[in-house]
Amino acid sequence: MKSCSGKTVPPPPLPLEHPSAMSQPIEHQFNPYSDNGGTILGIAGEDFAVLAGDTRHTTDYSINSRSESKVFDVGDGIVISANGFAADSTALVKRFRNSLKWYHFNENEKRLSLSAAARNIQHLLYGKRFFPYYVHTIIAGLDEEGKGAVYSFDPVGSYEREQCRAGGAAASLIMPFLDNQVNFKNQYVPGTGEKRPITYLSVEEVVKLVRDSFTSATERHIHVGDGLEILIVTKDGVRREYHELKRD
Amino acid sequence: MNGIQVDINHLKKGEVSLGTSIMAVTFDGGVILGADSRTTTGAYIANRVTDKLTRIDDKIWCCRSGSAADTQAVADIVQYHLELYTSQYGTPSIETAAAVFKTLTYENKDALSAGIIVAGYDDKKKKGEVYSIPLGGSVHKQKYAIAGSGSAFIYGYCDKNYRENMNKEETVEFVKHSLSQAIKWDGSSGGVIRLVILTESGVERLIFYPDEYENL
Amino acid sequence: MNHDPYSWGRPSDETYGQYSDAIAHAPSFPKMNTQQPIVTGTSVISMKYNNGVIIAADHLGSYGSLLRFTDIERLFPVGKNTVVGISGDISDMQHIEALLEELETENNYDNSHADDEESLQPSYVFEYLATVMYQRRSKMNPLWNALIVAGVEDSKPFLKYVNLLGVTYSSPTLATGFGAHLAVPLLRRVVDRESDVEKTDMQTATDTILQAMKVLYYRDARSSRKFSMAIIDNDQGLVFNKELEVENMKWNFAKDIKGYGTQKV
Amino acid sequence: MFRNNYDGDTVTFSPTGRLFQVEYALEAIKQGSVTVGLRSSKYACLVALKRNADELSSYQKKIIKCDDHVGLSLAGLAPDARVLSNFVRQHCNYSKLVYNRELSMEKIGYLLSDKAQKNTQSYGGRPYGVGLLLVGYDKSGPHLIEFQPSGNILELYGAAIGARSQGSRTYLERVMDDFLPVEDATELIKQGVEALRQSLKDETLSVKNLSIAIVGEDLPFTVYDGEAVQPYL
Amino acid sequence: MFLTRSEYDRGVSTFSPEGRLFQVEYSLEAIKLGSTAIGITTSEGVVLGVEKRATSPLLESDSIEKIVEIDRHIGCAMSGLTADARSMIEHARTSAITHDLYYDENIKVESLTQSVCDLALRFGEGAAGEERLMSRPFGVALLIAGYDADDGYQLYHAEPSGTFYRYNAKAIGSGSEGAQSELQNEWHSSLNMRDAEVLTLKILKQVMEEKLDQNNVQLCCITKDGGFEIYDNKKTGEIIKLLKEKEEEEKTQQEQDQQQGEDVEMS
Amino acid sequence: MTSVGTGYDLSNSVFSPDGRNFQVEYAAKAVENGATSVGLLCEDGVVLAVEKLVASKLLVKASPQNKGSGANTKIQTVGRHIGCACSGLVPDGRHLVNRAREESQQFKQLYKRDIPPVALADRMGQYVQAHTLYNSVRPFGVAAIFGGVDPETAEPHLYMLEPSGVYWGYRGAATGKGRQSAKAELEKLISSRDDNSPITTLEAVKELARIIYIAHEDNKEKEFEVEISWCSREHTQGKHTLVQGTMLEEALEYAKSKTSNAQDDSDDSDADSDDAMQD
Repeated sequence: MKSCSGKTVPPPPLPLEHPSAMSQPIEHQFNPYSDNGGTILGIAGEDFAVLAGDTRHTTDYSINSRSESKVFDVGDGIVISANGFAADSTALVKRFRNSLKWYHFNENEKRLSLSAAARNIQHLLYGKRFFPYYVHTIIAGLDEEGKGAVYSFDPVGSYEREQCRAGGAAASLIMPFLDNQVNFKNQYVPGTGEKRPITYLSVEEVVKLVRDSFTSATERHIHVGDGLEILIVTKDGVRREYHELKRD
Repeated sequence: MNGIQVDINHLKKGEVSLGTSIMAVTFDGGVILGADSRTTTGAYIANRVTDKLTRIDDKIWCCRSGSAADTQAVADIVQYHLELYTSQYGTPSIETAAAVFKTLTYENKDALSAGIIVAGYDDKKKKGEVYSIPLGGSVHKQKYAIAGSGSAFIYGYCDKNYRENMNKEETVEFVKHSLSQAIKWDGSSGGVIRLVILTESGVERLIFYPDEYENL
Repeated sequence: MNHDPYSWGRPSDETYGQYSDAIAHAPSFPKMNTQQPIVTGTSVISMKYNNGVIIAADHLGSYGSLLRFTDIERLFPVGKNTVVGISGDISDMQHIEALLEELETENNYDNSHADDEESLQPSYVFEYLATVMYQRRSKMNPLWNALIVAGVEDSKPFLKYVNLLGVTYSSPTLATGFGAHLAVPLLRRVVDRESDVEKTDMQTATDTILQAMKVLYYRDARSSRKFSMAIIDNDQGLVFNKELEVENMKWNFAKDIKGYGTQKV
Repeated sequence: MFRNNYDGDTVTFSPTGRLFQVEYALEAIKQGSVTVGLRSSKYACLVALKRNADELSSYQKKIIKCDDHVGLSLAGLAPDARVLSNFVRQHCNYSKLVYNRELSMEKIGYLLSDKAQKNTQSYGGRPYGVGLLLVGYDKSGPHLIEFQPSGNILELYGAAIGARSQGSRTYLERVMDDFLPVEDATELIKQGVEALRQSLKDETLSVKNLSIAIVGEDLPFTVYDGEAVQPYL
Repeated sequence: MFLTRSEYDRGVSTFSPEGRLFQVEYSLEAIKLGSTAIGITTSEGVVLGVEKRATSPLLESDSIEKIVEIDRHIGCAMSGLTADARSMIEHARTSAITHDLYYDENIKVESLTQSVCDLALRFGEGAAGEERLMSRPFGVALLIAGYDADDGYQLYHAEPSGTFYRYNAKAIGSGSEGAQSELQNEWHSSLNMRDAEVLTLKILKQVMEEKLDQNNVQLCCITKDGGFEIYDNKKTGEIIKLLKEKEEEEKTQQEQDQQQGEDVEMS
Repeated sequence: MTSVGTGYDLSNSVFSPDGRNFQVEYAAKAVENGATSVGLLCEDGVVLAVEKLVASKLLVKASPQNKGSGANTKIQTVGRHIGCACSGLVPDGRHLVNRAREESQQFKQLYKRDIPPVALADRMGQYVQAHTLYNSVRPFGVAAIFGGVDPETAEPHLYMLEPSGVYWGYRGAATGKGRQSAKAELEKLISSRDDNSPITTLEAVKELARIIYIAHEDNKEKEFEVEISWCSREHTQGKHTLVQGTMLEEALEYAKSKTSNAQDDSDDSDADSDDAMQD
């Protein structure tokens, strides 16, 4: 959850009181959450956007599945992924798909714009503010001008349009790399001390960055690996790429 | 689902508990229910001649373990349901009686502490049936069932000595021996051994006093 | 859009759910739901092969460390080509069993194609169970189980998992509980990728499952020797064997083990 | 003066066991413009005549999509059809969400029937004043169902409801054996349009007033309006 | 005829033998008692105009509000029992801002109209199966005009029965019959805004009992960039002036024609 | 009906001065105008059959492609083991069966056994009777024949429930337009047998087909179909199942041969608007 200072902190545990009449307090804790690992990454280009995720699904030290997709093409040129607690992720994506379906019914088959999708997802998330979906959500697509766009959300719906964003288990590993490689942070024009000017990357470059991010994250994070699924949105539609990752 | 701990003692302060040895055994021609007679509040024996064998229908009885209050309340409600059932549709099957017990204990598992054995003689099928309903509210049809705190000590004895198609006398002996061992090793079980025998011919009660069973 | 003026200007029910006034009527004690399992069943294991799926589970109902019930069936056929394997709390398992029975009965209602085109499929059964499991966890009143739904749909093997949290996933090999740690590595030695499924025939798969059940019996302290195994084969349909036992165990080497280190006698 | 006492509400039987309010509701269908439905072994299709209020106004929507595999056309009170189509949408949606399953046409028919029946047995409400033709493609193939405000539902090969629809029905009966085996979607639509023509009076079909929908195995429910219907005129 | 009607016209949920719901049909009559309202679409925007019938010289004519803003891109004119319109408009506004809240975009004009019509239906079961809300239909009709990116400039007529039609030009209220046939003659797709404004006033003038001036009519327009805008008296006055000039022109033209001795058919 | 038109027949739940509840009687009229349903209690189960009037040529009919039934099914199932055939207002019949299904489910949830037909009859009787007590509802315009094999006792049962809420057990039951001739035939059939040669479900399937054909004779001008279902201890394992395929064909052949003198195949496809609710 984002706090005003921008730090990410987990939601408070739900307090469960015990009747004092009990001879001793009994642990009545059912923890409705778990962490199912995996990591996701979205990058916006000039006229395209990609959203990628690994296909490993874990609980603690077990690999539940090596081939569980978590990035989805929901139609209207929108791709979505919610990473974290897998049951919430599934539920959120399901609800969003549903919302999209009724939008089409009610708005006479109108295409849902990415910005409208983002606002809609905010409300899906914030609607469960006090029992949050424990997920980091990213959507990607093209904006109304045809420019690539990525929106990312915290578990309770705070959202922002960004050039790139990593989420999930290895987010902290990948994000600094992206800062440097996409937004050219700490890059200077050789010899001058001037900041390297920001330019758009091509699809090929972006896909390369994504693959590098995931192979590296796979090396350093046990909850990342097995397979990499990249969805690429352009004006022609959504394309899927799949690459193997290490399975160790 | 990590370590499984069963908490059978989540009783409220001062609550009366049937820390118990109960069992029910089918045999050729019927079923026998048996129980000790001790009721405790902590270490204090609140009642030393309790009757833990409760009539639900003419030939459907149950053995109660867990909280005395809970099990009495549940038994009363089941009795009510089965009376209603009988008046509308005739004699209920033992399975139906067990199902009503299950509904109550399963739906209220957090509020109740009740481990129950339902046993009866089915006049239509001409045989006895036993259903065990442990704490969580699951139902298990068994040839014989043991339950309560004392049962832990006689799993081996019963497994070794139970035979299918025993006659009534053999079964009485089996129950008597089993419960005497349970009472011997379980501090929460004691008093007399009560038996209820359900057969074609009806209901028969037996009672054995410590002097009789202790020196078997 | 809600047309009741009373609700205008309020957060919409569709998005935020109905306003709950429960807090105003809250009792002084919180309601407590299932917070622990009582009688439990251990692992269910399963794998795909080139023409179907195999699923197995033993017959034990443990009561803590007491191996209390020894004849519990934990594999439930639904329709003609689905088997649901259930581990975890047995009372909740019986509840799910009743739900599945209702599901089947209702599928027959108003359905003239109930026996063929509109028969229950594994994916329907799975989605339903996943919905129930997630709804219950979201009410903080979970069904304390992990389930595997195995079957054949459109001639292809179907295998999916859901647990008390509503977490779902699919893989060519699946196991719940202890099996996830002990059996899955063994199963993955035969089928690791989806592409391995094609190369694995029913015999190989059966042998692998039997082997895994044996290891589980060796190593899971809450397991029993007797178990059931169901094969859902695209051609043969459901083959359900409820009378299996772990066989050909190796204990002989025990005689060579003396002491725990340097001891020789 | 003849005064019928038994037709004021839906909870009163006439001495002959009839429910007049329900029968009057059936009349409302005849106030609506005609719509035709038919199905072959591969496809099911709807054809409808749209009405406008006057020259400068648009034409009233006659065909409503309910899910990828099902849609309907209406004759009678359009707002009632909105209620019912939303009802179908919700149930299709529920089935998809909870069972990952497309709701079968048979179940859709029965759900509508049960909903309509409620309105005919309790005081204060009224029967729906709309007839529907539902087409869909489910696991057991294409289907066409006629729904009536009484709650009766019929599965048919061909149907027509609305003003002067008898002409279309007679036509469909006559050519039933021709369109049943039709394998081509376009061909089926053409038959539908021809059937619709049999019920026209002063109107001529145009891109403005003709509405078409088709559904089949690899063809999700699709509505054709405006220029898209040109080939069938 | 009247007798047979009267038996089936008491409840909103009673069908007549012909399958009609008279109460609903009567509600449509209520609109014919209302003041005239006109809407005209052009390729540049939509114009709405209403007659403000001041029933008393003591009435502050500015306070008569028969054209209202629903959202920046949608406005509406009403006729009939205008009191009923208040809740419809509040509903419409709520729909519009709710959509904006949930989707960060302007609501489509058609969706807004549908939403208003769904409310109008609530003398019976709601569109999503909700309980009935009112015991009679509304007695007011709306002309809803607006712009959205998908369908451009649009004009809808929403009836108490819960049905709506899209129009190029539409008149409602007491003068609607004459006005509508006039619109049918005059409307064409290449009208510009000025033409539409003048045409609106011209028709209003024809159907109004009072003499038309800037106090007893009101105009508004919706354009893509300017959004909803109500014309002030000055602007209306200018258009009235324009109308007068145009009429003069036509008059002289006619006179000339007559002088030329040709047969001119009056429309 | 002497008091017709005196006003006492205008509302449900009102007695006329001569103690009649007219609305219930009128509801029964709807049943009498409905298509015929019959049921027969057999030694090893029950068999139900209904007459289905074919209002239009365009209706999807029983054909080999849809397994001899398929579309427009009339007989319904409650639980797995009880069948229900209704005469009268078809949608009312669905309402009734929906309620029966709820009762069946509820019974099973509590008692863990399939609801015995007698219990269902009792509960449905109460529900239908309640619809004669209030003026805010109308009585059911259907009579329902339902039966099945009680799984616990393995005994077959057959009941008929009428719009008033009254129900009795029957050895053979008939309702709807052709009930008179159907009853006569059922009586003949039953009295021709004794305890030594009880009628079996296999025979009953054929006999009921014949009875429907006979019952239809008063209504000859309309085209019709026969739908038959059965619950048999051995043949269907107690489950309620529609009779389909060759078995149905044989039954229909038998029926036709026994009534051949009166068989005509003229189609009359015009729907009768007065019967719109009836079938």
